Amino acid sequence: MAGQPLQVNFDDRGTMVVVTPMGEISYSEATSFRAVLKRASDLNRPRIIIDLSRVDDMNSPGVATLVEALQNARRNRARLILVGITQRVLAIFQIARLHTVFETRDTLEAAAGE
Amino acid sequence: MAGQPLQVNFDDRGTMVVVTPMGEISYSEATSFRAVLKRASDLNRPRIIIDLSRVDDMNSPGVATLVEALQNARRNRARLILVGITQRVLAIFQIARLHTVFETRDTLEAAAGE
Amino acid sequence: MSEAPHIRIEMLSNPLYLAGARELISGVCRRLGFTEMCTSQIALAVDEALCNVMRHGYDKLTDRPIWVSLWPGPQGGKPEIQIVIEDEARQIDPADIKGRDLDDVKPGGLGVHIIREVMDAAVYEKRPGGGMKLTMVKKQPEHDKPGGECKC
Amino acid sequence: MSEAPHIRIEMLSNPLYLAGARELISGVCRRLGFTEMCTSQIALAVDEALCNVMRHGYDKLTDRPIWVSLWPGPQGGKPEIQIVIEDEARQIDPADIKGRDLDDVKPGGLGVHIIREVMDAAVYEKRPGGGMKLTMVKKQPEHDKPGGECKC
Ligand SMILES: Nc1ncnc2c1ncn2[C@@H]1O[C@H](COP(=O)(O)OP(=O)(O)O)[C@@H](O)[C@H]1O
Ligand SMILES: Nc1ncnc2c1ncn2[C@@H]1O[C@H](COP(=O)(O)OP(=O)(O)O)[C@@H](O)[C@H]1O
Repeated sequence: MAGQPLQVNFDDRGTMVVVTPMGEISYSEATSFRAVLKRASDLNRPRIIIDLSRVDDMNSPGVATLVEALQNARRNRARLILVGITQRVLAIFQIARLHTVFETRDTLEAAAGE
Repeated sequence: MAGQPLQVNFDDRGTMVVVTPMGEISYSEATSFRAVLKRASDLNRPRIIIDLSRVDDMNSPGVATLVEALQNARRNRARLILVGITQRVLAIFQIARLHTVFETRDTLEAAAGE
Repeated sequence: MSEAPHIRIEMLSNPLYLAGARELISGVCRRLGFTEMCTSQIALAVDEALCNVMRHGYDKLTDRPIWVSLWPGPQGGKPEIQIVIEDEARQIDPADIKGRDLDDVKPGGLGVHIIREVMDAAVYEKRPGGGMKLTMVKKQPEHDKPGGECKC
Repeated sequence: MSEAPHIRIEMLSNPLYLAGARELISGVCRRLGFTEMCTSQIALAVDEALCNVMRHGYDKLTDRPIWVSLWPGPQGGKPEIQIVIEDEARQIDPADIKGRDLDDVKPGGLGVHIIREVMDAAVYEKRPGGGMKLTMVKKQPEHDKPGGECKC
């Protein structure tokens, strides 16, 4: 639903942290979303899972926060996994040729297992 | 999906005719939808079922076509049944205080049975 | 709310653009914090008003101008919006713009009724320079749960 | 396409109105017959362009004007739209507006790339009276199934 403000769930499971944004991640939401991702990164968990299944829209400031999170994760030797990418968001990743850069899983279970 | 043009399926089953509009029924669609309803009425079937489950938006010109169809049905001693009204369309019926005027059923099966 | 509108649409009186205008209103209202039910009722009212300008004001001519201007209420409090629709169409006595008696079930005559029912205020005026002006105001009602029915 | 726009938004440079503008574009494009995928890519390009005006042109000031004007292509044929975005912001040499090399994965620098990738044409100019002007054109591609991916 376009125009809905962003909400972000944050779930620290000890060995991993699951971040679940809900709504759209565009210009006005990028700053607060970046802050949540920073908090997730600061926990130093070996695995950071970002569940995008409830993100219905994203634009380049949103994409940028994810790229930044990936770079932070690499620096900390953590694994960053994107889950449940919708068609709409996938299209943006494809245009930005980023769909091969991220590790992705279809479901949260798949990303949390292994 | 707002802005999608209207498509209407028309199914003459002998004892009844089922009309299934898909999309939105507003100003620009009302004329063609009225023509389809007229065709349905002209068949003189005892029962006319209008399946609204795939109508995602409607405004007063759309509502007017349904009221007109109801009046035609009454004149021809036919039964007109509305099926699968969405929350959104129901809200418009309620504002127009028309939700008690029409005979309604939840499903096509319920409307086609009896 | 007397300064310039925060967002304004200038459109031809062509039904082709009704969906776009309605969607802009919806997008803005959601972002202002209106519930989904309230948002779609505001969009419906605007749609009805634009249809009436096209059908009655401009007699279905599709190349005439219509302006839709939006002012959000003060941020932070309950969502609020003022919407003004202006045209250069035939002028009509505001007293003659009225919905029909709803107990008399017949096609048509619903648009004005919907506008008045949904909005907190809806005032028609003749514009000094020609054409009509409709000013509508809507506040998010107190007791309205997200996703619930809007006591509009 | 030199006559007045068929529909035009005049908005403040406030991110509050991005969703509304994007939804208007989507509503119009769908109504013109663009596929859903193409529609959302056009809306994305407009969104990116508006974000850039707000961030780079107006340095995040939220009370400056932006105009978005739409002209549909000739009706009947394949859907087509021309979109022009204008501002009164700081002028910049059009040659300096360029996306970054995509092989260099880093945050930012995607907006201009997305605009150029999605649209058939995207031309930046300085407006004679001050500010910038971006003219974009998009035609629905031939081999594009409804609901399918748009070869944008
Ligand atoms: N923008 C307008 N310009 C001129 N007349 C209008 C306008 N809006 C409404 N009216 C008048 O008010 C009447 C009631 O409108 P409405 O309730 O929408 O029902 P309907 O359009 O079906 O007649 C119209 O028939 C018309 O005479
Ligand atoms: N409307 C604009 N006004 C001024 N400069 C712009 C505008 N759009 C883009 N630019 C310039 O082009 C560069 C690339 O923009 P973009 O690809 O959107 O990436 P980013 O915004 O992340 O830098 C910007 O950094 C800016 O210098």
